[in-house]
Amino acid sequence: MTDEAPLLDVRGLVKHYPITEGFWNREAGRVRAVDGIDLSVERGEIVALVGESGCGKSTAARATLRIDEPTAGTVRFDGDDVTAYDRRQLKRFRRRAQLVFQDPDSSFDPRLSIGQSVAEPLTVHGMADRARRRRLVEGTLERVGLAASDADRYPHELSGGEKQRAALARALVTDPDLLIADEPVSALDMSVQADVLDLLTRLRDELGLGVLLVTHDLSIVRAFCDRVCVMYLGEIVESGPAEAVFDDPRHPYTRALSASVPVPDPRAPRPAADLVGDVPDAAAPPSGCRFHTRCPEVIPPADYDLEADGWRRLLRFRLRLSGQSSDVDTATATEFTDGIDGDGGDHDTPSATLRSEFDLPMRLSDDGANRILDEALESLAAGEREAASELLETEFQTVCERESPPSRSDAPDREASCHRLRDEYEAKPDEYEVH
Amino acid sequence: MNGDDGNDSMRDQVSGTSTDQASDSTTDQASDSTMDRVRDNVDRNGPERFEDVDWDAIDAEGRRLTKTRLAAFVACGLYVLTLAYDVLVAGDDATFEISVGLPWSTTESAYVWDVTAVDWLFVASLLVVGFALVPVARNRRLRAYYWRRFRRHRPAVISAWYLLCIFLLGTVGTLFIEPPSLDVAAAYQPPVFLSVEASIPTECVGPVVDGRCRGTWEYPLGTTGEGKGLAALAVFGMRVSMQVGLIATLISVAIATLVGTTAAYAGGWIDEALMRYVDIQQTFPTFFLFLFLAYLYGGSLFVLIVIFGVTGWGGIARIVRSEAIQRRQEQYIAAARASGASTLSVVRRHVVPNVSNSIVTAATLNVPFLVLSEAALSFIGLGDVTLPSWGQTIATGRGDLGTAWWISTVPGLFLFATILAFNFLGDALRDALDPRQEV
Amino acid sequence: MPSGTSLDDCRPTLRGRSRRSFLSLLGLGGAAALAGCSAPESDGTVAEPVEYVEGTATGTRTLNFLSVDDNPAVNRVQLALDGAYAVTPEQEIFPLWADISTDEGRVYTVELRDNLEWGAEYGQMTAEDWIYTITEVFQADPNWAGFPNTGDWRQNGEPIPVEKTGRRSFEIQLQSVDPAFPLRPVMWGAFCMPKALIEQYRPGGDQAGLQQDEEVQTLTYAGNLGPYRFERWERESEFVAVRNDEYYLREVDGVPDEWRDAPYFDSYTYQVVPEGSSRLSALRSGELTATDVPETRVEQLEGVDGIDVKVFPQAFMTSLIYNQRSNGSFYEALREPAVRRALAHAVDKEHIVDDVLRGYGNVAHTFQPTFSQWYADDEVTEYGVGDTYGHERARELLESALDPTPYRYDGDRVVDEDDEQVTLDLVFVQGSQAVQTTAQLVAQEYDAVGLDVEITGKEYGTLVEQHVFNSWQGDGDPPWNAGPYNGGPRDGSVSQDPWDLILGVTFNTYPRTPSATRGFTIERGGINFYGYVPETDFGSLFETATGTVDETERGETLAEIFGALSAEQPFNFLNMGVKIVGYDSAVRGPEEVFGYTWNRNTWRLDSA
Amino acid sequence: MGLKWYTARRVAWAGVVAGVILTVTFVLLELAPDSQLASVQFQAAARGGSADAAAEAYARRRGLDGPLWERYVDYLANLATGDWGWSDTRSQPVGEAILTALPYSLMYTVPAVIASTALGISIGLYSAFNQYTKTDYAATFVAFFGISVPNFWFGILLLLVFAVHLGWVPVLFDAELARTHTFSLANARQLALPVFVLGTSAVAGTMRYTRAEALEYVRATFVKAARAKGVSERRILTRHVLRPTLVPLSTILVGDLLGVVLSASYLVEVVFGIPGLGRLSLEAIRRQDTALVLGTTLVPVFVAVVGNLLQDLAYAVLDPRIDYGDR
Repeated sequence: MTDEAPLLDVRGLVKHYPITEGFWNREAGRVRAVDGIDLSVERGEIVALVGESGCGKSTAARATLRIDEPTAGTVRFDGDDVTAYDRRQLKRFRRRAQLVFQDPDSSFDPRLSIGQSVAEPLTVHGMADRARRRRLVEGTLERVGLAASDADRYPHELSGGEKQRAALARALVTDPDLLIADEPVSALDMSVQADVLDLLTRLRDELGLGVLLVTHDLSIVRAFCDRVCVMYLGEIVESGPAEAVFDDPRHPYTRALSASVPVPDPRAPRPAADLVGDVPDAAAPPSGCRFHTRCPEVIPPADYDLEADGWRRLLRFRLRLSGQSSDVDTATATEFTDGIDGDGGDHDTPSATLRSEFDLPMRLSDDGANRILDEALESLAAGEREAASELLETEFQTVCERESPPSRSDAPDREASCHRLRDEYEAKPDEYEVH
Repeated sequence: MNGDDGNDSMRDQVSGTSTDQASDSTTDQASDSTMDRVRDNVDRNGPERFEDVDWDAIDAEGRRLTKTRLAAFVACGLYVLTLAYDVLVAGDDATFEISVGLPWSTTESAYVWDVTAVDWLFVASLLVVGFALVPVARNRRLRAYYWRRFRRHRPAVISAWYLLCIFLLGTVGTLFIEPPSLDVAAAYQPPVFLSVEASIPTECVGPVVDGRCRGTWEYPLGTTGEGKGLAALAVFGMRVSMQVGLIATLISVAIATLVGTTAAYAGGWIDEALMRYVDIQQTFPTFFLFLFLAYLYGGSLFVLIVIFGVTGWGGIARIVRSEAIQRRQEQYIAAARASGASTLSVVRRHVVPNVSNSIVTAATLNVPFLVLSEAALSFIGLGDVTLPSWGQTIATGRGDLGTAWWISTVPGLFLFATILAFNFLGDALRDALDPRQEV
Repeated sequence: MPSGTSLDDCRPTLRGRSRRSFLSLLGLGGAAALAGCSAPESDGTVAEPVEYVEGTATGTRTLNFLSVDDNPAVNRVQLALDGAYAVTPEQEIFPLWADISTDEGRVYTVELRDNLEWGAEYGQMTAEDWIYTITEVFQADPNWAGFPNTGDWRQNGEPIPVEKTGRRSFEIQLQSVDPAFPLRPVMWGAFCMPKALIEQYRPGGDQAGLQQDEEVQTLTYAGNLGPYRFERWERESEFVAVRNDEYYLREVDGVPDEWRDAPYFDSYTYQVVPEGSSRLSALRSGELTATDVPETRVEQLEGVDGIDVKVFPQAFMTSLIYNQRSNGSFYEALREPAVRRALAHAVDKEHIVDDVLRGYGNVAHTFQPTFSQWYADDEVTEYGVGDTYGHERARELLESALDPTPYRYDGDRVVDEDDEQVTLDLVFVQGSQAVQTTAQLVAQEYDAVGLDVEITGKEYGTLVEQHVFNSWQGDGDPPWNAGPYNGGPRDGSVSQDPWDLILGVTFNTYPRTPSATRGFTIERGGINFYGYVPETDFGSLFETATGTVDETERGETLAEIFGALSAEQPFNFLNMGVKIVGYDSAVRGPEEVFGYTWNRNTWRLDSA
Repeated sequence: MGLKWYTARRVAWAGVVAGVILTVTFVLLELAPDSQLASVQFQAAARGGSADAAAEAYARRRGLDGPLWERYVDYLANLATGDWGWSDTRSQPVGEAILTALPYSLMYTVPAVIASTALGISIGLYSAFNQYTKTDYAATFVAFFGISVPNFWFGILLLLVFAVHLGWVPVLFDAELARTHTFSLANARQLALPVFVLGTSAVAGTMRYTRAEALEYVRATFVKAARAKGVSERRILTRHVLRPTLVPLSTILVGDLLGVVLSASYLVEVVFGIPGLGRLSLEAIRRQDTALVLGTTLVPVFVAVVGNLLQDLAYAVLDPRIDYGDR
């Protein structure tokens, strides 16, 4: 790390999309796709932005380049504030910061030859000399591993890998300092992926490019990236050097993600802590820590002594009941009543029936908690869903839901935001050692 | 430079094989060797590498004209100048004449061309079409690709040749052919090789054999009830048909493209407003509107063309809009924008060319509709009766079908063939240009 | 159901060609039409209805003659209502409902027959009905019923007094002597409505109510007043009237025999066929009994079996009208009679009649057809025929005639002060092929004398609005104003758009009441849209002609007028039109004379 | 968004469209020069009367004697109460005029649409299955014949041949017969030519869409799979190609076809003398009968609205996702 300003420095970047209704486009809500993220990219560095699909990482990439205007926040490029650029400055910025897209099949205009497409940025930036453009394009194509003659070919005549190389060529041809690659290889075969990423690394070395690699694939992050930012639902939950983050993840989400990375050894036991459900709707993100609805390590209420697994199931039920859960789709009123009407089999109380129906433990480790759950289940059985929901909500509260976790940095370059990192909530190892 | 030689030979080889199975033939299995080549190229001190480009110099240089653009500017400039001359200098003259020098003709070097408002529009249309075709014309491989696909439709190929003939005869031919003139004494002459009862023509120009008047080469296709030669009328009708069809369609296409892409790109209330307007325009029965406006403003060719052009774009605009919205999602649009291209240039370079297959098809099918509409209006008696259009000739000769059948039938056949040809052409273009129909 | 062979026996008397009844045989409910047919009577006569079907291009808009008196309406109403009296081709009064008489030519007495009965219980037609219709409708102020010809019943703005002189007689008291009054389309052919019927709407001026009245729309009040009874009226399709068995003329003495048994058709139908070629086809196939034929189509019908083409002289004149108002591009010249005469030499009238009209028309030289009793051969100067036609001669005459004007000859071309060739705008009325061809022919002829002509076709209404209407453009109020067609002196009142020549606006020449042409010929005439200022004092000549009962004096004065007109050439008189009708050749009755429809009720089918 | 709400919105929008079109028409009519008025005035002046008085009487009779705005509001107010006005050129209420004309139009358009649809779909499918063969071109030619030949010329020619020379059908359309014996052989005979002319001109549209849609399915993988499984060609045609093709086709049937039929009917009705809607509106425009023009303008607007709704319903009914598997 040097003392000079980083190549790209993003602070508090926010991108909200309004949801509009009716003819007059009244704003009915906002999708908080990116909700205040910080990240930076140095020259000659590959930084990964990882997260599940739908977490806002592509939006973050596009907002960074002002392809979509960010709602708030600053983006500094080479020390200049990009968000304050006027048209002319922005255009010059476009030349120096390029974007590579995910889908090689649709990233080329089918009616233009590869050469024309690659030359387009040159034309856009005012290079009027046709022959010169041609020379540059051919040179660039060769440097990304294509033949100069490929300039005359059409996208449909190229394979996916070739197209992605051509896409790189298009991004490189204006000699940018920053490259943002949005899932550049996820549509390619494994073997081709490596080639393309190798090429990217090589070019980074050679040209001193700063690269922001947006991906959901942790395996490539580890192999090719210097630093990593983990994103969840519009926020960055952890960041740090790639090696460090994966060797010692601080955030439960990162842990869950890295656990899902396929291990080359097929005999290795597959971790069971797969993330449950989908990413919640960004239009109504969960309160407090946004991950709490899916977190395997969600902090139990202090008043009860709940065993980790039982608590997670209880919380999931509670969220379903109040319609907040991410797998809420099926949690309709009818389902709840169906659970009661349904033939309970060997369970003789409504509570027991419901417990088996909703994957609740037959008995919670804390008696007080158990009683409250019974009470709630009974009112649910009586059809008073609201009351049941309210009861559970007041009784079983967790800090993860109440408070947004502060960002903690315990090593230089490493940051994570999780309540578990606060001393008072530090987890006992058995709490998240799931079966 | 040795690299260039290698590239040339490779280009031949690639273009030889890269037709249908290109995507299969070039796979990534050769990645090792390509990586080596990368290293070579990177190490090699090539001619100019992208990192050597002095962008500040290019920025400082400002915008320069490309050759095509320069040509377009020159053409437009010339057009505007001549138009200005016509309006300002020769404006008082009812007939404005241009002398067209003919290099190959030594005796009589000046031809008179009476340039009407419609002619001006026509020239403008041809210019626009010409420049729209530049990208295709310049691109040999793309051209060949489309031609290969188009060629499979045999009748369409014949249609295209036929239409080309009609077009040339109608535009260039009419400059050298005398306009059909009135000669009531020579009315109702039958076409050559045919004969008709001698009582039908006013006076038989050809020989009368067995009480039947024979057609002559003087009027190869016969004459009308006014004694106008049908051959000349047919040729002049070509011009009118081409003018109505092409100009009006071009106006429609231009407006439709503008409105369609604007609606697709602007979205929101602009989209809503434009499309609702199209709704209204589409619901207003077109033919009815023509009737109306023709009544109001008279049925002159110019008015007719403008009415057709300005009211007939709704359907095409809808197609353009829906296609443009689809294209908007494509990543090459995002890529172009990310590389700094303005919305206008993205629309011009990527959106419009990529919806052009729909536009071209719709336009090709719009032409026959317009040509027929012109004929229909003539039939109802709303056209310009002095116009030598096929529709007018058919309409005025319809009462003679029982005796002098050729008057309506000759232009009728031309009309029929032309519309048929446009229909075949439109369908073939749809097949050829539609990327979904890869075979 | 009859077999195929018996169908032949059933063929209608209309020479077996009427497919209408043949069709009804095939209809599921065609049994009624079949009744008299499936069992032919033993004596061999077939009781097939005799139908007269006339093909027309447009239907009528109404049957309310109080508001509309155009041809389609009058033709249909006339089937059920005879009208006051008819005028024979010999210009004699033929009394129908009434006779008209006068002593000295100022007061006219109308005497109604005694057996005229309204239908729908309105009782007998009396003078009361007439007086009421005349004073409360024709002369009403305001014109509540929308009567189109209010001028007919007024003189100098004052209503013409009418007075009841008996139960069935009344007097019309003109301000001055007018020997031609019975021939004017005032009482001639006039219809009447029952007083009780009009009274329902008169007080409130309820024009809409009158228009929508069921009895007016179905002519139920017609009673025995016409040869036919209203049967049905399918708008824009057909109007059918059937024989009226109570027709009043049957019981009247002193009427020619053929009128007493009239009519000879069981039904009279107006069939609307908008497409001209379909009308001719239907005539050929026998589905129509009669229809108009354009000049250019006569040949194809001549020689067709079963069709007779008849040509009737008409008084409508086609002329080439010169714009002498100041918005023409050649008006200074066209104001010179010598120029107009020279131009008349340039157009071959015979060529137009022979080749454009295919011989169906007559060359015109003045504002009167040659068949008119007021046409005097020796007074009329002829141009554009024989020796008086020729481009050389026209050019010579034009060259000298142009002397006092800003125009002159430059070589072959007529040029203006700027040495630019003169281009004349010829505007013609679209719709008739003959007019269009004539326009092109005129352009060719003018071209031969060095005048460039540009021709434009326009719809009649558009042409009138843009070129015929003129209004005062000068400063202040116009010195005088003679209506929308003549907004004032020709230097100040001009039309909206400039023009030089108009073709296709035809003028009625009124051969029976020729003084009606006054409005065309004097400077302040109501129709003088072309800005003609005569050299002859036509105004006082017309006064003399109308004011005298002396036939000789009238004749001489009118001859002088028409002679002077032919010499002055206010416009180039081209030709008198004719009406050409194609008939089923079985039709007997129509004579090829002017006013031939007067005895339509006595026409018959030969075989009937 | 429920279907009801959707329908309501569509109908409301149609109301707006109708309003705009009526207003535009009203103004256009006002601007157009009036031939009748010109001729009435001319006649009056020629007879020595007052042209102005004639114009006044004319305006009064036609109900044109108020300010434009007043007449417009009156018209709309009457329309709101279901009164479409009085057609002055037919001496008939406008509603009655339309109801009289409508059956005549339906008499030939309905058979023509049915026939052309059936023929168009058949030719389209045939052509799609035999793309780029001689028979494909022949079939296409047949389909394009009708659209390429000028309707009116074709009509007149057919009349000459079949009515005048051969005498198989009558030249004139007998409205009385059509009204009283609609379903008779005689009526069928007099309608044969109009149906033929109109039908042939509408075939091309259907055929073109069918062909384009079918071509997509002909090459679709599920068709190839079905063929590989040995499904008979006939079954492939009906189940795998025709059925999905019908979905988008239903949209053009109501839209484009109605457009073709509406505009073609002007000419067909003029040539064959059928007193239907086309001639009604043509005559209305010609004679500048304001109320009738407005009334007849509302008809296609209504047709378009209903057509669009039907089209949506057709989509719902024929939705391919419901079922087109090979059962």
